[in-house]
Amino acid sequence: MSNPAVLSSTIAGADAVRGELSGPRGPKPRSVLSRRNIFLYGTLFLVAVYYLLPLYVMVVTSLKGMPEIRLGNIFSPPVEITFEPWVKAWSTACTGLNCDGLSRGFWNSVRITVPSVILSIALASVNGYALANWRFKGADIFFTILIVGAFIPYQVMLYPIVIILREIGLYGSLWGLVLVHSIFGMPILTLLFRNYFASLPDELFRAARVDGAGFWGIYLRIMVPMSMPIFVVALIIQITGIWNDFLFGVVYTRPDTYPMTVQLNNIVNSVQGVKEYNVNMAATLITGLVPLIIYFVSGKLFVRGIAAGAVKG
Amino acid sequence: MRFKMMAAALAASVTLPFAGVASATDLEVTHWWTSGGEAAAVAELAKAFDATGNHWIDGAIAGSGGTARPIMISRITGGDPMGATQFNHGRQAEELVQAGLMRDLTDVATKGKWTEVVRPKSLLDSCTIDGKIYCVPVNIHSWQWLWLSNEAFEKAGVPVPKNWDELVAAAPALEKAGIVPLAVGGQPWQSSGAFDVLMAAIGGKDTFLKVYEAKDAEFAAGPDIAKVFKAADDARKMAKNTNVQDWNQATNMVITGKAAAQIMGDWAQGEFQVAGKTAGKDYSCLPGLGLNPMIATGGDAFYFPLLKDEEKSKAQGVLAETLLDPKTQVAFNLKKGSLPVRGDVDLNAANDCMKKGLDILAKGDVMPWTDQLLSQDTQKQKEDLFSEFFANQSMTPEDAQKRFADIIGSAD
Amino acid sequence: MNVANASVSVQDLSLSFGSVTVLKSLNLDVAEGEFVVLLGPSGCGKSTLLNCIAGLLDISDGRIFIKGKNVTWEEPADRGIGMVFQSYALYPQMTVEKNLSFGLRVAGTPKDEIDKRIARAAEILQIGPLLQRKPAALSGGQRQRVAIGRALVRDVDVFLFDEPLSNLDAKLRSELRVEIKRLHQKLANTMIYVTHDQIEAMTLADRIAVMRGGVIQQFDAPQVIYNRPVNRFVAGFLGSPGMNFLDGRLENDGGWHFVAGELKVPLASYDFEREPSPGASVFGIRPEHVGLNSGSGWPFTAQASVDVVEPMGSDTLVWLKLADQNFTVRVTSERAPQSGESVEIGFDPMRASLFDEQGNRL
Amino acid sequence: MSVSMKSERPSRLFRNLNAKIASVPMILTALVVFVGGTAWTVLYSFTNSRLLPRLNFVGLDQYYRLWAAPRWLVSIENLLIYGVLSLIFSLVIGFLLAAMLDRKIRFEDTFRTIFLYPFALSFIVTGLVWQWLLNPEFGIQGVIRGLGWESFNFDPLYNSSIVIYGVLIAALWQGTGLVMCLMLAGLRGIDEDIWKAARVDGIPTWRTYVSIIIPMMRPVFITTLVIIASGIVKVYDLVVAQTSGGPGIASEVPAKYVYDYMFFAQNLGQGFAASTMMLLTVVIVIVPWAYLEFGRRGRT
Repeated sequence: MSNPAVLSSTIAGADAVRGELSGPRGPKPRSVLSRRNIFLYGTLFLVAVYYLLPLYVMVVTSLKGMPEIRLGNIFSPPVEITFEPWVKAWSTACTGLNCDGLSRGFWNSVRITVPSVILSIALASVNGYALANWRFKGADIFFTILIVGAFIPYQVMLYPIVIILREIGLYGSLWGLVLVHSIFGMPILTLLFRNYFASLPDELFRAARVDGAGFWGIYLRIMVPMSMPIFVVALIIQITGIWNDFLFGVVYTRPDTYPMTVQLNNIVNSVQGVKEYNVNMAATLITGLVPLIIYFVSGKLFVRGIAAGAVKG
Repeated sequence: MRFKMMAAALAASVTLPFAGVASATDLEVTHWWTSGGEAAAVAELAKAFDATGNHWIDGAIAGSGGTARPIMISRITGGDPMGATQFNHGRQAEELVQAGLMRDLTDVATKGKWTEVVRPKSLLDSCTIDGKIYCVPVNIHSWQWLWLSNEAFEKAGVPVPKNWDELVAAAPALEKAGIVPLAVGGQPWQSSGAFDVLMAAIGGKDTFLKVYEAKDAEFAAGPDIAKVFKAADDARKMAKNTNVQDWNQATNMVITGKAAAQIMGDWAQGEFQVAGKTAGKDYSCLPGLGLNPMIATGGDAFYFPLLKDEEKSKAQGVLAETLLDPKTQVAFNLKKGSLPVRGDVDLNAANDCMKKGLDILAKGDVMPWTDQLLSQDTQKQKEDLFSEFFANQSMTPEDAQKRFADIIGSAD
Repeated sequence: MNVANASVSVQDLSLSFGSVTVLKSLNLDVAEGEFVVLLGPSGCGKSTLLNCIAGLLDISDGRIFIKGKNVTWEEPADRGIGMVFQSYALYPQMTVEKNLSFGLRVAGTPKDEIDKRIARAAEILQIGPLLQRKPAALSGGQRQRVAIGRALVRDVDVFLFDEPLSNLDAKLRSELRVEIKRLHQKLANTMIYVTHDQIEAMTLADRIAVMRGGVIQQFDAPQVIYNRPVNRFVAGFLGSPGMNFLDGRLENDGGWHFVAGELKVPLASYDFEREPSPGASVFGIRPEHVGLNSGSGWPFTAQASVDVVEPMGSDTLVWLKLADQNFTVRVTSERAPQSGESVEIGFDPMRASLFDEQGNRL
Repeated sequence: MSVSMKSERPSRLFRNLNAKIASVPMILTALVVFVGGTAWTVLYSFTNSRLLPRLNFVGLDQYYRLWAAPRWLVSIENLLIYGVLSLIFSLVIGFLLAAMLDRKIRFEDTFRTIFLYPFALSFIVTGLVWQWLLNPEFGIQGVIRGLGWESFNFDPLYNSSIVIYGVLIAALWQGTGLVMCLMLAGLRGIDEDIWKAARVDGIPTWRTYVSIIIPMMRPVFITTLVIIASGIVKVYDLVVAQTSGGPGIASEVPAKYVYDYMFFAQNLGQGFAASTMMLLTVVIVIVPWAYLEFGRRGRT
């Protein structure tokens, strides 16, 4: 016997989402220039400054020459804009003998991120679906283990994973790294997918079973098409997480497949005389560009997706 | 316009990685030499190896041995070893050898008569386990140097000190001139190393060995070592405004005259060279802090994991030979600022400081260093202690000495 | 009834989740072409039973036969059933046509056959013009029609309805109710229909199974259930306003009487189910079976005072105090008394229901 | 019975077979990686393994040493301070920001994007940027001193007693955006009628939030808590990038202790002992809760 409040929004996943995001729900603010509004916007503005400051400093610094950095303060805009640091960070900064900057790592990062994101989301969404809709005995125990697993520091697992990868012969290969990313992405993603699928009306699932669709049929033809919001969330989280990963990238691959973050670390940490802050900042920005763009473009979808059920326990 | 150029540069560099593929045997060599002087020195090794018709694939991992070592060890134990890898010779790779993961180089060593050419002999001893040779020492690095900025002392109006005590005496004048008397970077190994240098310089070789070789905890708690802690206390007071992390940033403070002195190994010399400074004119160096000139025979070595591939194994042999080749030795060590491991090479090109080192070496005033004497575990505990001691002015030398003695007592 | 000629037969079905037993050793036989309604308050297990029949819940014990075939462990799709859900459960990303054809496509039915069946269903349900729309663009009534259509195209023997009308407003509900009845007459399929709405149950059912606490209380034709409820629960659950219950005693002084305070109802005409015995008992009579100030003609009359009067349009409910207990009477509006008035009520004890202390019919 | 029993109750094992097959990766991950890896770690924490794991048991020696190590104690203390404060601040700030954004304001998208973007950046990047901003010479302190306020003092990264707060500032910058997002999603999921009812009842806004809205958002808080808390226990990259644990050992954290002793000190046994202590804490705190939260539910 389902709760009518839930049922009323069952017409369509998309519909439900639209319903929930029809707009802010808080109390209505008073007139435009009320004291309250000034306080509200003032606070938001100040907080926004705090959040933007580091980005501003990064951008500004990356466009300055070294002499200017040494003299001026970090907040002043560049007197003379130069793209030299960007070019250097991308194509000529050295680590050891390799002086091809971040460019080499960029494509490695792409090659690592794409399959890792696909595999981890595929696994986690199926897990979440099985947990939400096809509960079998013991499933909860595994899920609990998984959630506890989310709290295990990666460093603790480095060594056992080396052994596991060695035993299955994937150590040092791209697929080994993809597997590691999928394993460590599993807890949180499974939680998100499970919560989302559980928030979908159970009757749809039952209707599909009466219609004769099996485990995979329901997943592929009913659940996945209804779950775009949560897939977007998972996509954003995974792309960001995997793109930004350093530890696994450096431990489980070899130098010719090192991701961009390893190169970033090399550039930033291999100090040649003076720290070239402008190059460091440019390198940092270039490395962060992919996830940053994703966030700036899809921030709205992200909130929408989370609102659509990911957080409903 | 600028944008267009940048775009072109970006496009060009994107395509590069897929372009060149070498035909000769590729050997991947991992190391953590990424600073300016270090990278230049590695380039010499790579050049020499490439000249043999093989190809050196550089696997530099920045961030000092601490970041790089776990990766190297994981790869060797994970079954995906590189062709060769840098370790500090000594006890770091001991277990890998015992586990049968490393290649026995005895045949190459016999052919190249290493036992005859490598000097001092203790270097090769560190590479020898159960009578077999497992590594190639490439240089001698000694920690016991005090680097001084002539410009800083000039500015403060005091003469360039001749030893540690004079530096301590000059500290107030330096501070008045806005100069940090002693630069000690925030990385834990720097403070720990500086302390060892102070012990060797103030206490002398026997004291040093009694603590680190005999691991005499009682002695470590005694008055001889208290003197060393007193000196370390001076050092941390002088260093308290350093505010940098990396050793070469600290060195850079000396190069630019922001700091007057630094206790650092001879690799710092590479930084002075890259910066275009001349020994004797722009900077001075005092081996053994001017108190007790000795050379510690620490240093770097290359280890070769056991590989299945015939071709690669052969290339490993070639690399091992190349590393000890007199020409390579000279070229590498000049850039690195370290001393060559063979006595039969011509080092006319060496600068003042290097020559001082060579003289001491020739006299046989050598001693082992902590890398050979202590396990990494003990080293790390020491690093924790001294990084805390240097950062936390409220920790008394007495407390620190007590903890130090405990560490020595449980050391292995 | 024999399993072989029953359309749906449930035998000794039990279902428990952990320590909670939801259905207890339940039996139900539905004849071919019969319209059976499972009726009960929420939590009584009626939807659970339906889901067990559909194969959507794994039962703990017992067996289920459909068309004489043991389907206890068959997949839902292989049981020859179609199901209509309360929330319609239309696949939001598919058009109406795709929704209708999904099951057939899964089963690999040939294209022209699918088209034929959809055309037929669309005609029956008059949803032809909606075929290319998405569910979000349909009204509630249209959605429910599509949901029925989805069961229809499967060409099955048994239709299962899980509270299909509860999400609709009152007007649409009565419209669709008639439509479902018409559909049943036309198709003559077996239909099992879950609802908590007694009007739906009364109007649609050939037989009603009244459930409570996972147990079927009574399974019979609507009129029987209405007029001869087997226990006080069934009696009270059906009818609006509910049956009047008077607490009192059963006494035998030269014939059985029901005594409550000054009230003494002779039970000579009452058709006892079993041999009565004296003691505490409950006397039940439906408000519409009681006359008010209608003069003589009633086998039994009594005086009562009017408490509250509720006009309901076509008729009026009069709340009385009878023997110090609440008592309602339904009368036509023009005969409604004023509150405070003293009135005479009359009824025929033959139409009453007597229950023992445990609430079972006497 | 006129009809023979055709279908017997199938074996439990094959019920939901597809779901079980599909869950194999999850089961393997849970058992082999998490349970197996953990068991392995615990086992070797009783050995004196150095560079390579060896089964040479030494009892509780590694644990005695661990709890005698000043650095471990500092790490624990730091994690406590950092954990409690970052939990409180990210929840409070995240919720306040979300509540502000939920008040039908203009430019909501812009503000939200601004608050969320740091989450796209790695901890390494976060650490580097804030290391720079907090650098006393040319960071915030330097700039303010340059403006004439010579005595202005703000150098958290170079002051042992407050360095952990410097780390906290950076962590909050990076992480509150996500919390805000989750909270905002939760607020949007609350029925508008609740607000109407509260307004009709004359309940002040803050009171509505505290007494009605926040209790209703329990599931959101739980998801958020899992995400934040799992991040806190794991904090490592940020410290490494920002302070390297310094000055001295003032900003060390347990995860870094584990890493350093396993790989720098080549004392796996000690690293494993520290890991085990961390795991134990996690298990004690999380398991009962997780089981209640995720395990016992279901079957509606």
